[in-house]
Amino acid sequence: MELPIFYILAAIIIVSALFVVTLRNIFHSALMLILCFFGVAGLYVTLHADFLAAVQVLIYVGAVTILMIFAVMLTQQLTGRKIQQLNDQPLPAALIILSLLILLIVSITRTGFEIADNLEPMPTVGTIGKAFMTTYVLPFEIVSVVLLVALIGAIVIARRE
Amino acid sequence: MMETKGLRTEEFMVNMGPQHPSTHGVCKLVLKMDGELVKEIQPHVGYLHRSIEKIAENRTYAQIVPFTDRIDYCASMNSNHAYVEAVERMAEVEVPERAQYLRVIMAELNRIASHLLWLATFTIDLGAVTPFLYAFREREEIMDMFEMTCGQRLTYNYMKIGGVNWDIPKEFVPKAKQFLKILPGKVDEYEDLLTNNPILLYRTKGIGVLSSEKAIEYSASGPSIRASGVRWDIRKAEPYAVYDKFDFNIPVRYNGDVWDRYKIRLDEMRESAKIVEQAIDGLPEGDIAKKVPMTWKPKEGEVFCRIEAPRGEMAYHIISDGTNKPYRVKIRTGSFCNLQLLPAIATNHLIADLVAIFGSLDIVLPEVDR
Amino acid sequence: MDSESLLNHINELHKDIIINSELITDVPTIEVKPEHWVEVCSSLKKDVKTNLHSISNYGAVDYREKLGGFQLVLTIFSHKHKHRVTVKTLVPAQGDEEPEIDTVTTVWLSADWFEREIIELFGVKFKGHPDPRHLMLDDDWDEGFPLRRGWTGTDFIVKPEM
Amino acid sequence: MLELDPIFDAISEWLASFLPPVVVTIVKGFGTAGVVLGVLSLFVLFFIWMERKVSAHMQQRLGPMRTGWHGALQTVADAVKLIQKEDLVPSDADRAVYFWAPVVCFAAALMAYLVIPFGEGLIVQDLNIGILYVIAITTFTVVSLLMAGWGSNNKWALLGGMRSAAQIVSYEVPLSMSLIGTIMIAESLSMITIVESQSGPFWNWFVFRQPIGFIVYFIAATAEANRTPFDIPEAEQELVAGFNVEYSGMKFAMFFLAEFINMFTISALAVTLFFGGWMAPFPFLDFIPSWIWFLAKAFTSVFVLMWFRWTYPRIRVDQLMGFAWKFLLPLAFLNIILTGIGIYIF
Repeated sequence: MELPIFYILAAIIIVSALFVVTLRNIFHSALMLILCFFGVAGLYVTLHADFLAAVQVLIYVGAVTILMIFAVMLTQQLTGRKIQQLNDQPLPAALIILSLLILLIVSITRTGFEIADNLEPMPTVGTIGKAFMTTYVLPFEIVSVVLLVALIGAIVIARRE
Repeated sequence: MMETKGLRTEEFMVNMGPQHPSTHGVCKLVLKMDGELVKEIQPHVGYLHRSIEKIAENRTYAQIVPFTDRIDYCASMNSNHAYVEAVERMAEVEVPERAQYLRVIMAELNRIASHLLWLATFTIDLGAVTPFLYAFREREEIMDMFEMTCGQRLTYNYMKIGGVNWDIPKEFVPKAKQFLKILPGKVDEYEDLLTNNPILLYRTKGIGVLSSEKAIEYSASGPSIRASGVRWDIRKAEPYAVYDKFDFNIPVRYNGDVWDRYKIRLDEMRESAKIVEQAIDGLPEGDIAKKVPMTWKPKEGEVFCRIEAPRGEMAYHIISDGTNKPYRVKIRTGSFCNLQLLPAIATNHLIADLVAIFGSLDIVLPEVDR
Repeated sequence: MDSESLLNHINELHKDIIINSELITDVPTIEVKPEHWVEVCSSLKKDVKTNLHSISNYGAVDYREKLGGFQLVLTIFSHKHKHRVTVKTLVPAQGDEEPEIDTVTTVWLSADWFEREIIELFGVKFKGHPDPRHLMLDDDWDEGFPLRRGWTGTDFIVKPEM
Repeated sequence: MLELDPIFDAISEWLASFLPPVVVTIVKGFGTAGVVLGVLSLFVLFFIWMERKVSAHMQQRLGPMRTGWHGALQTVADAVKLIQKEDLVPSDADRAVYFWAPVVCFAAALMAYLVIPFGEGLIVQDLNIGILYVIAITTFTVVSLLMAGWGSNNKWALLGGMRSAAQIVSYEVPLSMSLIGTIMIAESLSMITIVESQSGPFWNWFVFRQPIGFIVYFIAATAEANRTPFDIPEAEQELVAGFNVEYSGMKFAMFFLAEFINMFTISALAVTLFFGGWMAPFPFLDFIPSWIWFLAKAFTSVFVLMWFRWTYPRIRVDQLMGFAWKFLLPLAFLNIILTGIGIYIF
């Protein structure tokens, strides 16, 4: 049962990701990005990472992409204009992508994935919460501060006058 | 500083109207918007222009009265009154006292009805639907009284040169008294619902401020100027009909914002009710009209006569060349000037405020276009 | 100040300019030449005793046959003194001519729409008007000036072709 | 007794007796979805009629009276009309986006019902992240409104779409924060666990332990569902009809349906999280089936929402934002702190 679902989700993710980069209307691209994120959330569900799936939808769909759409709608240069996909430096870009691809393939093939059989799905919320408040409390707080700084910075830049 | 010019939000033009729920008739406001902020307003009127001034040049004096009904359909009695008053003043026709009293009763009832209609549409503009029907409930009573008297509910053709067309039926006085008894309570009810409602206060206090200097400069009139601290009511300043016989106050407020314009109309309803009450109590017996021949010709001359209509000063400038048709009729209406000042007080407000301000000015488009 | 003394005061103020002055239904009415139009208006607004700062009515009358022009009738009033004055001027015009006169929008802001209405309905132009577009009529209206005497209207009814 | 849970169990057992398990799963999935959809459609039909009647009686008139008993069939007649109506697409619309917007809106509204318990055991799937799931899935509503605003290629629609997106994204924050107090007391995100931790007489309901949380939740949820006084995305006096100005026929009906389903969703959530879900107020009233208790509470809450709508004027868009960020959010944080202190003490 899980395998066909995985293939369906993978197909959704790959196709929508392709559309994100190939569609010429940036609003459509943003919508496809939402679909892509939703597919990723589906993958999390099949991996029993329910909390992560919900947060994926909440943060990426509910906040990040909405903000991107907002920016698209409000910005003068982007509305109604067709976006050009090719710029004048395709060769360096291709090289960088190729090296990244090789790196990924190598690291994936060299990692020995352990497959746990018949693991009962466990609620992950409590575990994550405890980890945040005990083992990873310092990184957690630092990230919070960084985000706060980013927020204030955005407001300062966006304010006119 | 960072170069933020490239990230500026886009200003765009929006046509608010001609068919838009909040333009109260057919008016187009061309808005230049920056997001929700209105940067520029250009009113476009004329969609209801019927050229009543031109039509009047081809009708006899008596035939013009029904057209005046259609100038301000929310206050037809007052439009009638302004016209017949002007013609009578020009031709020096003596009107029987009973007719004068009846005119005042009808005009003031119509003022209450008009303010009720305004209250209804204004609350809808603010998104509250229920007070709309509450106000209509009371307006219905007035409409019934008018129907009882002249058989019409909107365009009455009640007044004629030299008097009024019909006497009131005998059921009128008890019904009117009953109505006047309940009206203050009903106005209190609207105040309970709205006046101190925090959302209404948020939406109206300090919004669309019309300073008294600006109001005078733009020739505003009616409740709009009285809300800006100018005590100006033609009923008191230049009494016509029999208004000098009644005891009433002119409510004045001093901030000139939407809330003041709202409050002043509620106060005016109470004052108008007082006038009607006094007029009914003092209603003299006698003729209701002076006989004026059908092919009546006033002598050559001109007149400029103005009255206080619910939406401000309504004036007729009539020139007679001695024939039975007027040479020229110029109609001045309150909405015409009040709409003109909308851009001055509503720019740099949010679009929601624009709707509230437009509503608070109480503009009736046929009155602007004529 | 009653109407009569007000009229006398205005007459005194503009002794040489006023052509004609009378009381019409108790309103002081003066007539001036078109070249003194704006001058008289602005002095009536500024003078402390008259202080006429609001427009009550502003219209035109087609007197081409009788007097040879369009008469502008401007009724102004004062909230302070509670009195009003009518000022008239005759803009000479014959036939289909579109005469021109200085605008009073420089004196009263609210004259704007009144003048726009006169422009489109009578064909009297105002020199220096800030926004002389059509107010009531279509922007591309070219069928004459409806409020002129003798304007018969256009044939709006399109008859079906037989 | 009239509990419905055993009926569904019996049906699935009967299915399992002759079908392979994979097919049973699929059939059960579609079957439940169909049942939920049907029940919700019935509710919406009732709500629309109820809204008309409530508004009419608040405004001292009768409302629909002719079609059926007291106009009960009026909504059915309207639905038939909407289905028959021509489906207009504006000539310059972004067709794909225009088409998918109502679908996404409706789907998002429906998906929340995966975790809402209609009664004891009457839940489609008890996820252990129940509340988080509802909050996450309803964000798709924002996407759909933005799509509608953009796809219509109408300035009023675009303004409405942007307003609604800004509003819903802002109110999502106090909404989520207001629920944390409840979660802290119940120590679970699962709907069933939350309801069960409120068992007993009615003073065990969370509304008495979380009054601030409930108030913040209810206000924020009203804003999330675009109801007056927070209905600025479709403020007909300002934006004509906002994002759905160009929609007609079935597409409009889907937006309309979604709006009423969302109204029921927030009511159902309020009942589940703060009013003891399917629990009876006193244990001796347990003989009345749990789903009747749930529906009674939820319908009361829907009535309160309607009462709001027909009483208040509309708030202005910037005041709305200020209210969310400057008033509701600090209040929600205060609630979290107070709850923490409370848990520490008791």
